Amino acid sequence: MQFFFEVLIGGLLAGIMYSLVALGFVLIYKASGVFNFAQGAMVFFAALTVVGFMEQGAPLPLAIGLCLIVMILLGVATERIVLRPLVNQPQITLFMATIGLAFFVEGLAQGLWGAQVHALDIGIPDTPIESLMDKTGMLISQFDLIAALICAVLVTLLAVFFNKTRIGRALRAVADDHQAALAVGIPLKQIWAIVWAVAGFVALVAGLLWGARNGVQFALTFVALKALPVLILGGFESIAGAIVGGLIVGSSEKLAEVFLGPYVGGGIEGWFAYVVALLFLLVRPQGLFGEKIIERV
Amino acid sequence: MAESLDTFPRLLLHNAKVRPDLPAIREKDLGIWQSWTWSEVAAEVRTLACGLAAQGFKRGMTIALIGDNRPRLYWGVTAAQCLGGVPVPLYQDAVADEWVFVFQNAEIAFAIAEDQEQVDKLLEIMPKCPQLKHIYFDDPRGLRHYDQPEIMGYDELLELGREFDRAHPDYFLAEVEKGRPEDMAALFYTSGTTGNPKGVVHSNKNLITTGRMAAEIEGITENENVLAFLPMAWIGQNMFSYTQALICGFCVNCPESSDTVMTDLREIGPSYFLAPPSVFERLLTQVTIRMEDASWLKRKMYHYFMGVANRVGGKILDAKEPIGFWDRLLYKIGDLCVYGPLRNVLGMTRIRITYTGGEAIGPDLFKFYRSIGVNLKQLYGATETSVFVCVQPDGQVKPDTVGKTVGSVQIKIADSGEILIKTPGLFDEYYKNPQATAEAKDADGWFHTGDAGFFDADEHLKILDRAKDVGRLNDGTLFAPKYIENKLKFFPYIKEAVAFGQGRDMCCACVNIEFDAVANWAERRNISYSGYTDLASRPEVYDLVQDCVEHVNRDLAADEKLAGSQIHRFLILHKELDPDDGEITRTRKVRRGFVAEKYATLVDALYSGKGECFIETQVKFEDGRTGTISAILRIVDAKLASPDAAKRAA
Amino acid sequence: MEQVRNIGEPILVVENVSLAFGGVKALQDVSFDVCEHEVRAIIGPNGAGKSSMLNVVNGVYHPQQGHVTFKGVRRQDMNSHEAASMGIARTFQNIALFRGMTVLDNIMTGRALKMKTNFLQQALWWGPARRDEMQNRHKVEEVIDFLEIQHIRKTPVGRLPYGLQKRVELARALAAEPEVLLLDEPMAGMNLEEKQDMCRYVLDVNDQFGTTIVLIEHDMGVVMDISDRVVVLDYGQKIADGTPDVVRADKKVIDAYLGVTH
Amino acid sequence: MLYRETGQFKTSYAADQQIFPLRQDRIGVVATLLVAFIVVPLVANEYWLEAILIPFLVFSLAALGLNILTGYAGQLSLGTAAFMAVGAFGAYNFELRLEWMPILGSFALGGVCAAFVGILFGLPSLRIKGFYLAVATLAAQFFVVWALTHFNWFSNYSASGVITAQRIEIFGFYFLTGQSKYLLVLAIVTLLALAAKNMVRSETGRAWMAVRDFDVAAAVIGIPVMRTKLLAFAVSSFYCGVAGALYAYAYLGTVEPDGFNLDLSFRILFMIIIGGVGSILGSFLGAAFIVLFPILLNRFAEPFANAIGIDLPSGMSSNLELIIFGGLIIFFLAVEPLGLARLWQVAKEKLRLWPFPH
Repeated sequence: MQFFFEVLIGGLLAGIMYSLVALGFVLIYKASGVFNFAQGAMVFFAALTVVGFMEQGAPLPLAIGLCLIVMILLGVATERIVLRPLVNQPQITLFMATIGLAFFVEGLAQGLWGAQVHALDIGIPDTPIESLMDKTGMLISQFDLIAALICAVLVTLLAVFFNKTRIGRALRAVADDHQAALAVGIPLKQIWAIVWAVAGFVALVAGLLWGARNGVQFALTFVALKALPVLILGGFESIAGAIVGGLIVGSSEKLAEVFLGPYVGGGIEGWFAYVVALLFLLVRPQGLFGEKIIERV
Repeated sequence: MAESLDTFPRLLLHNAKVRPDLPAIREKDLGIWQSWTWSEVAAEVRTLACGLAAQGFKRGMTIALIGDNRPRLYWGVTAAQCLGGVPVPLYQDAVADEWVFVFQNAEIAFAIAEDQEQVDKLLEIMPKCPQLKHIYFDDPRGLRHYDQPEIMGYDELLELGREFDRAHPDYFLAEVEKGRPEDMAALFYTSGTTGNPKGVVHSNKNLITTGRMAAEIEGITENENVLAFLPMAWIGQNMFSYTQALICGFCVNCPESSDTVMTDLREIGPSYFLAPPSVFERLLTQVTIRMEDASWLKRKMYHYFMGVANRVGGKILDAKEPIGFWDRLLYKIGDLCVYGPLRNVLGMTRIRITYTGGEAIGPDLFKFYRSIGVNLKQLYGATETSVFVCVQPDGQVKPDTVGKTVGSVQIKIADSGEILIKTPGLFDEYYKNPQATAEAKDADGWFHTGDAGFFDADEHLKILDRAKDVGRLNDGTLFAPKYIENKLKFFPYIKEAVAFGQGRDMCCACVNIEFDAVANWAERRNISYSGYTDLASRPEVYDLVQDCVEHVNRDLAADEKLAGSQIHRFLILHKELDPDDGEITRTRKVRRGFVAEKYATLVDALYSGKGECFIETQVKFEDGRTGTISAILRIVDAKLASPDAAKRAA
Repeated sequence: MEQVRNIGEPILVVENVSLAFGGVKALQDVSFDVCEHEVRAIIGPNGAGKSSMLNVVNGVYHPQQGHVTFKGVRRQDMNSHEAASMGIARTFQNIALFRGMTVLDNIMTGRALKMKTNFLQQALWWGPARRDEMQNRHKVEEVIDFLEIQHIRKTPVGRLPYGLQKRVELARALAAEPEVLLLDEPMAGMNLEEKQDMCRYVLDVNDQFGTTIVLIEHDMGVVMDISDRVVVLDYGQKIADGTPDVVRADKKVIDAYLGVTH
Repeated sequence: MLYRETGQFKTSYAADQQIFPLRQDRIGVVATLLVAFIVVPLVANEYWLEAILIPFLVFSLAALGLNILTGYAGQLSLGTAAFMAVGAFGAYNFELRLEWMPILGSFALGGVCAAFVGILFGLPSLRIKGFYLAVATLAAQFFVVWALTHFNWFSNYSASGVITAQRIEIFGFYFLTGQSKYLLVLAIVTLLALAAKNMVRSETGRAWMAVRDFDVAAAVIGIPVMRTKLLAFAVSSFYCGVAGALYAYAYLGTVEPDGFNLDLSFRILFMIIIGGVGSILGSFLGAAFIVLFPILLNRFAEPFANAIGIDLPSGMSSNLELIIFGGLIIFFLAVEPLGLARLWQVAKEKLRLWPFPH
C-alpha cells in the first residue's frame, strides 16, 4: 500500500507538470480556437534557449529573462506570420499549420543552439525528501515537489489573470465569439499576440522544469504529446480541466506502468494515457469540463 | 446514281441505305450528345409520318414547326414532306400575334411545338385561326393537365404512327413515291421590313439543286459537322442544317439550349458553319472584353500578334502572295500562342468553311477572323433564291465584295443599279400573293432583289445597300446608311446604329451601346450605373461613343465620295432596338423607316440643334406585357475630319 | 391552368411532439398531419420552431415527447438515414451543399440510396459499378434538366450565386426521388424573380412527380399562393392550422405573426 | 494554350465520366506511363532506382492512403506510420508462417491487417471530430509501435523487433535488382492509384466527400455516415499497409517498429498538405517533393554556403530541412491549401482558357 501511494504521489506530481504543458494549449485554444501542436516545440525551444544563453556565460536569471523576451517575440511573430493569414480557416487547417510551426521551431532551436543533449541546473536538487522518507518511508523527490509547487503557483496566477483582469476577461470574450468580440471593440490581434506571449512564458517554465529534470534534448518535444490526452480528458477550454486531467493522466499512467506493465512487457507509459483518453472520449466527447456541443442545422 | 434523289424523303431513304450507321443528328440533352444514325432517323420519320397520316395529314396540307433546333422538329419537317405536305417553320421567339397572319395565310391545321411556352402561344391564337386542329408537343413538361382535344404529345403521336404503320405497311413508301421534285417542299415566311410577311414557296427541286450545287463547289462531304443554332424559320439555317445535310449525309448538332450555344459550339467544333455577322460580332466582342481582363503581358502579346495577323494572316490563308520567311515564322509563333488558342476557345478549330450571310459584314470584323486563320467567307443570297447566289471562292476573298456567282446562277445589274438574279433555286411564288410575286419576279424569270450593287474588275459582286436606302444628302453627297452603320457597329461598344441623312443637310446617327462591353468598361473605371438606361446616359459613355463616331468620320473622310456624309450629331438610345418592338427584324436588320417614325422626336431634335430631348417609348416585355421607358437623351456634336487631314494620315 | 391533383390520405402524422434544448423549449406539444400529394406549409415568425419541426421529422433532432408516423410506421425518433431510406428528402435553411464538389457530384449524392454496387466493384469500375453509375447519372441528368441547371453542371458549387445554390440543393433532394420533400425556407434571401422561379419549380415537382411537399417559409405571401394547407407556429406552439384562407383570417395568427412583421 | 478541346464532345456518360476526359490529358498520361515503365528502368542507375524512385513510389502510395482518409473523407490522421507498420509486419508474418503464401498475397493480407487496425482506431471517429480525432489516431501511432516492439512474436523473436524482409519471388522470378523492384512497385502503385481514382469518382468517393463537407446533410440524404467513415479508415489503412509492406520489402529490406514513428506519419501528412489534400495527383507530387527536397538540399546547401563563405555546422542541413518543411507547410496552408495539385490544376485551367484570363 505504501508503494502504491508512493507511485500515486509520484504520478500526481508528474501529472502537475503535464498540466503545466497542457495549460499552454488551453490558453491558446481559449483565445484563438487554435490547437497549438507546436506547444511542445516551444517548450523545447525555451529550455534550449536558456541553456544556450547560460553556455554563453549568462547567469540563470539573466538567461531566463533573455529567453522570456525571445519567447514573447516568438509568440508575436507566430501570431503575425502563422495565424493572421489563416484566420477564418477551419480549425483543422490551423492545427496542421501548428504542426508545421512545430517543425519550424524545432529546426530553429537546434539550428541555433545545436542538437546535442544539454544539462540544465536550476538549483533544485533531485533528491528524496528526507523527512517524508523518515516518516512514511515513501520516496518523493524534492524536485518534483518544488516543481509541482511552482506549477500550482503559476496555475493560480493564470486563473486570477483570466478571471480578474481586464485583459483576461477580454480573452474570455474572444474565446466565446470572435465576431462579437470584434464588434464590441476588443482588439483581437493584440489579444492573440498577448496570449501567444503568455503561452511562450508557460512554455518557458515548463521547459525549465522538464529540462532540469530530464536534460534538454529533442525528446522534450514529446512532453507535448503527453499533454494531449490530458486535454482530451479535461476539455480543451478549461484550465481546471487541464489540471485535473494532468493529475489523472500522471497518476494513472504511473500506476499502470508499475502494476500493469510487467504483465505486458513494460513501456506502456507511452500510450496508456491515450487509451484512457480514447475510452473516455467515447463516453464523453466534450471532455470532463467541456461544454456539450449542439449542432444546429 | 440509279435512283433519282430529287425529293427530301428520297434523300433520307438513300442516306439510311448508304450510310445507315453514320450519325445524322445529335442533340445535347441530359448532359451528353444523344445521337441518331441515319437509319434510326429514317425509322423515326416513317413512324412520325404514319402518325400524322393517322391524324389526317394529307398531301398539300401545311404544318407549322415551332421551337429551338430540336431533332424532333427536323423529323417533323421530313415527315410532312414524305406525305407530300408542306412544313412551315416559324420564328420561335415571336409573340403569338405575329403568327396569326401566317396561320391564316397558309391555312395551317397542324403544328409541332417544342414546349409549353409555344403551346400556350398557339392556344392563344386558336380563336383567330379556327383551322388549327392539331398541336403536338415535344417536351411534356407542364403540359400534363392540358386537356384541350387539339393537344397531343409527340410520343403519343408516334404510338399512333406505329399502329397506322402496322395496319398500312405500304402506305409510307407509296406516299414517298408519289413525291415529285416540283412539289412544294417548304414555305418560308420573310418578315420583310414593311407589311405582312410573305410566304416564299420553294419546291424540292429549288432547294436540292441549289444545295447540291454549292456543296459540290465547296467539296462538302458526309464528314462535316454543323451546329444548328439559328432559327429554323430562316432559310439559311434550313439550307445548312437540313437540305445540305440530307444531300451530303453529314451530321447536324442541336445545342442544349440557347444559353449554352457557345459551350456547345466549342464542344462540337463544327467544320462547316454559317452565321449572320451579328454572331461573329458578338464573338469578337467577347474576345475583346475577355482580353481586356488579361494581364498586361498577355495583352501586349495579343496585340502584337494580332498586328502580325492583320498584316499577313489573310494573305497566308489566301496563299496568293509570297510571304517572307520572317513573317511566316512570326505567324507560326502567333498561331501557337494566340490564333490557335483563340480559334479553340471560339470553337473554330475544325472549321473548314464558314459563311456569313443575311447581312453585310464590317470589313474589319471580317478581316479579324480571316487573319486568325478562320476561312470566313461572305455569302450573298436571299430567301427567294434558296440562299446561294454569290460566294467568295477560296483564295479570292476580298472583304468588300460578296464574291462570284455560284454555278449556274446568273446576275445582271439593272440600269437603276438593282441586282437581278436568275437561278435554278429561284422561288416559285409568294404563297397566295400573285401581286407580290409579279413585282419581285418579272416575266423573263429575273428576280428583283432590291439591292444596289455592281461587279468589280474581277467579276466580284459588290453590294452597296438596299437600293431604296442608298440616297443623297441635300447637297448631293452620296449617303449609304448601312455602310456607315456597319462601320460604327464594328466597335465593340456599339451594338446597333441607325444613320439618317436621306434628303437632309447632314448625316446624324442614333446608337445602341453593347451593354456587356460597356458595362465591363465602366466597371474597370469605377463608373457606377443602375441599369441599361442609366449606363447609356453617362457622360463617360458618351465620350467613349464620341471617340468611335469620330473615328468613323476620319475613315469616311478618306473616301472622296463619302467624305460629305460624316456624322455631324449623334445620340445614344435609352433602350435596345428590339424585334419585339418591331424596330429590327428577327434576323436583326434595322427597320430604318420604322425607327425614324417611332423616334421622330429624336430625329427632329438631332436636326434642330437641340442639346437634349425627352422621349417616352412603349416596350413589350418577354411575357407580352407592355410598359414605358422614358428618358432625357443628350445629343452631342461630333468632330468632323477634313478630307485632307485624313489623306495625310493615310 | 387549374391544378388537378388527387390529395390522398395522411402520409405523415406528427403527434404531440415536444422538443427542448437544455431549458429552451423549441416545440411544445405540436400535432399536425400531411396528406399525400399536398403542399403543406409551416409558417411562423423567426424562432418559432419551424426548422426544429423539420429536424424532428427527418431525424436530425430527437424529440423528448411525441411521435412521428410516416407511411404507417409510428416511432418516437427516427435517425436521418432511416428517414431518407423511407422516402423523406429535404433542403436546409442555410445551404448545406457539399462545397468541395461539383454540382453534378452534389446531385449524384442524392442517389446514394439507389446505388447498388459496393466499394470493391467501384474500385474496379468496369462492369456493374460503371453501369450503376451511368444509370444513376441518367436519372440525375433528368433532374438537372427539370430544374434547368444544365449550364452549371460541372461547376464547383462554391462558385455559384446563392439562388442557384438553392436550386442545386433542391436538385440533390429531388434526385433521391422522395415521397415527401421537406423544404426549409427555399426562398429565403432571394429576389422576386428567383422566388417566382422557385415557386414554379416547387409546384412543378408537386405536379409532375406527385411529391408531397412540406415547406417552411418566413414570407407569408409566397406560401399562401402555393400551399394547400398551412400550419402556423409561434413560440414552439401550434396556433393555427388550415387552408390559407382560414389561416389568413385567424385572429391569433394576425396577432402573433402578421401584426408583428407587417 | 496547348489544349485544343474543340470537337471533343461526348456521346455517352461513359465517355463523359472517364478519368481523363480531355484527349491531351490522355496522351500525357500514356506518355508518362510509357516513360515510367520503359524509359526509366532503361536509363536510371541503381542509386536513382533504389534511393529515390522506389521510396518515391512507396511514399506516394502511403500519401494516397492518407489522402483517402484525410483529403477525401476529411478525417485527420496522425497515425499513418502505424498502419504502414502493421502492413509491413503483417506481410512479414504471412510470408514467414504460411509457406504457400505468394508474396503478393502477403502484401495484400498485410494491407488487410492494417485495414482492420484502421477500423479499430477509426471507431472513435464516430463520436469525435477534428483534432480530437487526430489525437485519437496518435494513440494508434504509439500503441502499434509499442505492441510490435514488445510482443516479440511479431518480429519472430528478433532483438528489438527488427525484421528482415524475405526475398520477393513471383513465379520463380526473384526481384533482387533495383530495376525489377522498381517495376514491381510501380505496377502495384499504378494499379492501386487507378483503383483509388475509381473509388473517388464513384459513390464511395462522393460519400466520403459528402461526409467531409457536411456530415449532417450527408446523413439526411441517406449516406450512412458511420459506415462511410469506417470504410475510409479501412481503405486508407489498406493502402498504407501495402505501402508499409513495400517499404520493408522493396525499399529498406530491414525495418524495426521504431522506424515507423510519429516523424514518418508527419512526413506523409506533409506530403498531402504540400501535394494537395483531396487529390490523387497531389499524393504523387507531395511524395516527390518530400523525397527529393532533402536530397537536393544536401547536395546544394553546402556548396552554396561554401560559395558565399559560410561554414555550415554538421547536421545543419537536417535542421534546415525541418525549418523549410515547417515553413512550407504554413505557407501552403495559408496561400494554397490545396497544394501543388491545385497549382497544377490552375495552370491547366489557364492553358485551357488561354489567351483569356477567365
